Amino acid sequence: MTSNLSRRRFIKSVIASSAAGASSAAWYSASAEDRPAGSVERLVTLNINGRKRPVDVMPQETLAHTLRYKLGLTGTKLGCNRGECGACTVLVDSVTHYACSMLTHSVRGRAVTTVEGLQDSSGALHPVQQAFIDELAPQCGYCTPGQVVAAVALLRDNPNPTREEARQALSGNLCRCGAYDHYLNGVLTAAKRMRSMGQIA
Amino acid sequence: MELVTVREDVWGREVMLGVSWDLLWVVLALTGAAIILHLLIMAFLSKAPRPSAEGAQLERHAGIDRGFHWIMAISVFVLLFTGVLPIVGVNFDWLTIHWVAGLILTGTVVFHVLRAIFWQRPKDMWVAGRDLREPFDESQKPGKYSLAQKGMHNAMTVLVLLVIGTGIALFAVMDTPWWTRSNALDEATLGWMFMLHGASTLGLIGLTALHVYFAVRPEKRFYTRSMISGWISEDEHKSNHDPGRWSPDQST
Amino acid sequence: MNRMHIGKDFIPPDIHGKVTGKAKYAEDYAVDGMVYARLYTSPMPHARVKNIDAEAALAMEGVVGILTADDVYPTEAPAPALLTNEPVYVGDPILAVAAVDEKTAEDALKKIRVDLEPLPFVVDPVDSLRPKGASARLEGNIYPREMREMRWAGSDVERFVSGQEPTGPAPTEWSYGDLEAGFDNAEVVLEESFVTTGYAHMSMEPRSVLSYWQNGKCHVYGSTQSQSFVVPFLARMLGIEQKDLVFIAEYCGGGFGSKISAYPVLALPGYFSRKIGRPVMLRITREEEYYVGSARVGFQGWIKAGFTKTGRVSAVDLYIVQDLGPKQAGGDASSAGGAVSILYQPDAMRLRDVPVLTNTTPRGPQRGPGQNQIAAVFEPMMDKAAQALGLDPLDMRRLNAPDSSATLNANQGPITSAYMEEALLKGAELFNWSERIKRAGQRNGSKVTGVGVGQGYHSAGASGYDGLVRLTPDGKLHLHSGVGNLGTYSYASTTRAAAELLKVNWDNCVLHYGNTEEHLPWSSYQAGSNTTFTHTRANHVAAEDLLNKMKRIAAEALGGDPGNYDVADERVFDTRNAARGLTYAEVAARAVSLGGEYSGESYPEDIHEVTQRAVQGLAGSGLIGVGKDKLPVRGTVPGLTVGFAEIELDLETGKHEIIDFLAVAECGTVVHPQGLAGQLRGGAVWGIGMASLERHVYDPQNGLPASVGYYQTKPPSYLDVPTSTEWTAVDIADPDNPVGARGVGEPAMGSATAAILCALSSALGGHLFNRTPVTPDLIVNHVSGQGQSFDPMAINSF
Amino acid sequence: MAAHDVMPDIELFQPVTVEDASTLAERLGSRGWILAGGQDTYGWLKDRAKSPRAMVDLAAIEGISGIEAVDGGLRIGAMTSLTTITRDERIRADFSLLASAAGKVASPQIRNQGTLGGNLVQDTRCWYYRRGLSCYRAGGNICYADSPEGMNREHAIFGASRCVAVSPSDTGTALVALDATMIVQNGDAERRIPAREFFVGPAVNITHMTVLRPGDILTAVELPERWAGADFYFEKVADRNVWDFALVSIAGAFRSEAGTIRDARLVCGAVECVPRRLEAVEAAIIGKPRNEETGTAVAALASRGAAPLNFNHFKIPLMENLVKRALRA
Repeated sequence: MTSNLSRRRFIKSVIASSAAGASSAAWYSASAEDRPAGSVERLVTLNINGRKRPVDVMPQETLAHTLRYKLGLTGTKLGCNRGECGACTVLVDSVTHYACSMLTHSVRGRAVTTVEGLQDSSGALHPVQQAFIDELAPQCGYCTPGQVVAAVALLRDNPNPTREEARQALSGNLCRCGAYDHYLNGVLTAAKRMRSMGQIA
Repeated sequence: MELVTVREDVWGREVMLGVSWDLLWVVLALTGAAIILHLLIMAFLSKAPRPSAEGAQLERHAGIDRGFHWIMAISVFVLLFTGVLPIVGVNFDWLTIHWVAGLILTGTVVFHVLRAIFWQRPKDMWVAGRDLREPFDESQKPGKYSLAQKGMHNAMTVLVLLVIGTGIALFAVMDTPWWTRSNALDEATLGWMFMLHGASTLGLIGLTALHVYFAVRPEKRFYTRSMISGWISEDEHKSNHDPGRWSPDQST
Repeated sequence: MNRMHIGKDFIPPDIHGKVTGKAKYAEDYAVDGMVYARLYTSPMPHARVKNIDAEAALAMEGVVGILTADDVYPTEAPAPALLTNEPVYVGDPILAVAAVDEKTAEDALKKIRVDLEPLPFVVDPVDSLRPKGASARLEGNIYPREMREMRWAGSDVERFVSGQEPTGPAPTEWSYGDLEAGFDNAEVVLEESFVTTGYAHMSMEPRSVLSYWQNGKCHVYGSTQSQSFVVPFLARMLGIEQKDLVFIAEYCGGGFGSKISAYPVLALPGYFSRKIGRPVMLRITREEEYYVGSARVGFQGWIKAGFTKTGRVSAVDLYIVQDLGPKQAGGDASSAGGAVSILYQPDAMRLRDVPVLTNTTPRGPQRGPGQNQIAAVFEPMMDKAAQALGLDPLDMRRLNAPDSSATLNANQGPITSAYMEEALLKGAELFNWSERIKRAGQRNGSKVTGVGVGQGYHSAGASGYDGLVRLTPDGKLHLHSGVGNLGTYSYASTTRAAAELLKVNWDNCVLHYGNTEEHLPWSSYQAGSNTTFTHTRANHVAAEDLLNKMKRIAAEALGGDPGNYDVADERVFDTRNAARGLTYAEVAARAVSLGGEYSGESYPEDIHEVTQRAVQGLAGSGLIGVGKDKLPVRGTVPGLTVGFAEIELDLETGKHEIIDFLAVAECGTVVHPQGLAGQLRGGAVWGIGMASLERHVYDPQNGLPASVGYYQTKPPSYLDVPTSTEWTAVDIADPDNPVGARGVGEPAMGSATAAILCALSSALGGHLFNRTPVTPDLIVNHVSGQGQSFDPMAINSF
Repeated sequence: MAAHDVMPDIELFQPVTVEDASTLAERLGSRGWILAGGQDTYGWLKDRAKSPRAMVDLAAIEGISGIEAVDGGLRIGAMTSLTTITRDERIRADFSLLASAAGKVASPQIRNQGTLGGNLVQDTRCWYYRRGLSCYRAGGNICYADSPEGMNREHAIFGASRCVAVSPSDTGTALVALDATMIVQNGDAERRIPAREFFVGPAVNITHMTVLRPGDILTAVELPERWAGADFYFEKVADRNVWDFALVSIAGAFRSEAGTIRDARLVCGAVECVPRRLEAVEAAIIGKPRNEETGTAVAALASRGAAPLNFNHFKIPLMENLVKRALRA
């Protein structure tokens, strides 16, 4: 599109919006029929844990909000809602992100994996989850989903991490109980098991 | 449109932040309108023959006063520009220039006040009853200063003293070579200081514009000359002043 | 002894939900018609609410109602209020508003006008003690168990802030022995002034709460360390009978002392829900968790300690000004005194304590409240004394180490048992102390090696609580645990004492916990490291009751004397003829038909009303074993730990790296190795936080907190702790616990704090900062020879 | 007052061309907010400390992320994630200084989401300002940090003018040392701004940390060949090793010949509102070997003219030490 065209459409939308009053939603409906360049639709279909999930998403909505309160995926925890703890860590296209600090509208067309999406079809635990149980990694457990997701991401990138590499990879996940050692033990145990499983397969 | 801007203080209470700078445009518009109006009126009025600048030169302003006037004029302009340009979005390192110019202005004003009180005749600027007749009575001629000049001077005096006073108070919240900033002024007082500082600034902008306008008007230009070279001609004196109230000496 | 469960790892039933995300914490619940509450918190450190204008907010679409102090139970200063008309710190909740969604609720808050009149405030206890100092509350500025006004003379304040022996009056004091004689016998006498900043708990799960009313019962989904212990207090807060409270706290995302019992906001949705007739969810934000989530009590103090030629601690004179925040708190000082009295066994000791209120975050117990602050102060002094006496820091500690004959506190009371020297020796060997200590002070470029050992103590056990177990006709052993699930897994591990006695396979055990409707017995609070000792006892007692009942049932059914019967392989059998016996399933079935005490129709009177209700709820469902723990206990139950640390301190950046850390537990028999390891390592992480990271900063000019989020409070991350932390345990049984166990959760932190501070000190040639946290700027200032920027005794500035 | 936490009503635009983004931003003026990775955005909005009406998300725009070679140097799209920068082979090979700096930002997840542009234009971390107080930087007429008892441990020791906030950007420090050029587009017009002029202090503009104005979009950063493959040093000293901002950071670039320094850049972060170039030190080390002696000799020049506040005079020895280390390494 040429920027002139879009600019003209934009001017219209501003008129529409100011006419539509303060509420953002109102601005939306008002500008819906002739929206400015790049303004977003609210009804979107997300790819969550391999499933298509249609959902009505406000423009300002964070992914954590959508997951927890609209899709009922409460495994993604809100520890700080400021990107300072990692309890809301999810995978977006296999990369770790703080779901509290990204907009749901920015994951349209991308694959989102939450802790609920890690068990296989039979419901068997992911090796990381099993290893965390065997190492008694969680204490209070509130940071655990984030730790699990971060560990899974690491092992996809690097199936044979050193303890130091694991420590760096998980460093965006706070654990107030201080179970760091146990999580790292879990990561290394899981890595070993996954490698041996890989060899068998 | 608000006259002052308000914000929340450290505890979330509403306090005055200062004058609303939207008023800047109002002031500029009003001043402009006044000047245009005056231009039109003068254009329609029949022009009186202009007095000649020839002949004996009578002293109107002593050198020292002219010096004072121009130093003050420069510092006021510097202060206005350094103070207002950042507000309208022209960003530069303005604060030091601003307060240094402020100190110069303060110094000159203090000097002028002392000189006016002890070595000059303050009542030259006093608006007496009969001065008020000037606009309506052709025959009523002023002494050294016309009613308009007195008005301009006295209004300037009030505003300059106000802007200087608040400016000096605001030194408290600034780092200078002599002291570091303190929070001596609570946020409400600070708001008042900034409001008065800003309001007097707006007034000065208007008055200065008018002052400059009149200074360049053809029939008043000889006053401007007198502020540069000090003298007016006998003819100019005769046609604009009442010799009974003001009879200057020959300038040397 | 060959045991089935004690000393062995197991898979706690709640852990699966934790790794899969299925675990439901309070805020993960949602019910029909639920509305969302948000808090309006005080912008001022101390103020009086003159007027609240909520008209505009209530008129908004989607706003359901507001709750103010007038709607909730009244409180008397300094008890923590639910909502208040006299906010006493920035962030103190004044009112709550409920709406159909959180955004609307927050929009509504913006429209509420709260007219506040500022009142005098103070953020540093010493400033409150000054002749013209402000009081944190209208009722006074100190709280020696009651609110009072107290000021010092100007000269007292000056002496105190200059670090000299305090002359200001102290409202509380205890002592034992001849202090003067103690100092006279001393070869070395040290005097130090110190500051330990009290910082926020900041548990990972903010204390969100959901409440609704159904059939006259109030349902509360909350986050608490304890389960049964909360019930009476929460019921009282809500003004209802205990039987009308359904309390669900299946998971608790961390507490560390800040969620021991019922805290005010736990009752807020209950009140709000009753007022507006809708279920109310109160999601607490991270910043709000900082405000209402409690913090450690801060210490400003002075200490004088005498050491004999041989290195014995002969006398300790301890003076502590406590920063209590604005509300009820303050056991820390006497706990600190207690810790000194047991860890170093001084011949004479005195504790003076000035508990001062400040307009900062409310304080409460935090992992080793008192004991851990003083560990950070006294342990580095031990090294300083050792240096003066030419002794090895470890030997210095061995000389003073408490054994089972140790005494503590003013009354010099006895303890159950202690093996601190064994702990020191075991750790020293594993850590290779004698070699490492030689490296202390070694320079490598800009880095210096530091080596330190630290000790920790906390009383770790109580008694007199109830146990409840049940055998059902399907042969399952049901273990009812009133213990809260705070992340230590003690709710489960302590029930294994019952499974152990009854010789039941873990697979045949069913755990009930985390919900009053699971029929849970009365329990101690899950704090003070006491659960392991206390509830292995209670479970043992209940199991014994069940065992005896089984024998009686068997004897009745099969003849003979109950004394002839024993149990094995989930069978009760005649020891004279093993073939004659009943399976547990059969016994349970018989119990049901027998009724009476067997199936819980009747029960002992001395069990707590909470347990009585639980038994009533279970009556007729199987063979009930229930009882109150009346086993003997000869004294205080000590939980002891030692920490060993080697660090590398960079003198140019002030940063240090912990090369190795070893934690040693002296907590009797190890009940749950993995769980113990978790506590020791977690304690080490907390110790690192206290020693060098966690901050608590207030601006004295306006009472605003600078550290309200994680990136400001700075809890340790993966990269701030050692890559791996070692641990071991002495594992000598305590005589007063049926399985030989004592608790240990809290001291594990104090010993780590101490070890790291001692290591820092050793790296700096024995320099003591006498302050926590020791942040890089302190070290850089010290090394560069320029003074520190803060006033020596200032608190809440780090 | 409330501890706000949920995203308030705000419009979202996800344009696909820089021109559209620029037009939108210009139209919106102060009501608009340019959204890159958002890691400095959502806190402001959730706290309601800043209340723009609309976000212009740059994520969907093609051509402003990714790394390409340009005459001896590199051109890095402003929307390139910090993780990409830390891992890119070309950057690691020729401009490892930037890779190191980017690798020290916040936490892995934030580096995955956060962008170079966002890290450069992020706002300061002065806690008073972040609290939403109407201080100078927020358009008021007071500074709470630089007050008799202000808690200003993290604040400036140089270049304070009423406001004493410091630059929080780790990559900004590195880019000034690399003489990078910021490419800024406004509508169809493009401006090339030297990194050093990109950042502005309070004396010149007390409410903005960069020269960007409504309608400006930072589209790319160019690293000139000049420093490609030079000797680099980066160090960030912070309380915590994750999720923390520098107490002081240093970025050094050195060209040596026959054992002596021919050309050098030394830039300190977190000591001033802008990345502070240590020109006196740079000048003093030309022609000297890069070693301990040189470092010790020139360190004091680094802090000349420093004006510490109540709680931050530790920054003086700290930055001197970092200069020594940069020259020692």
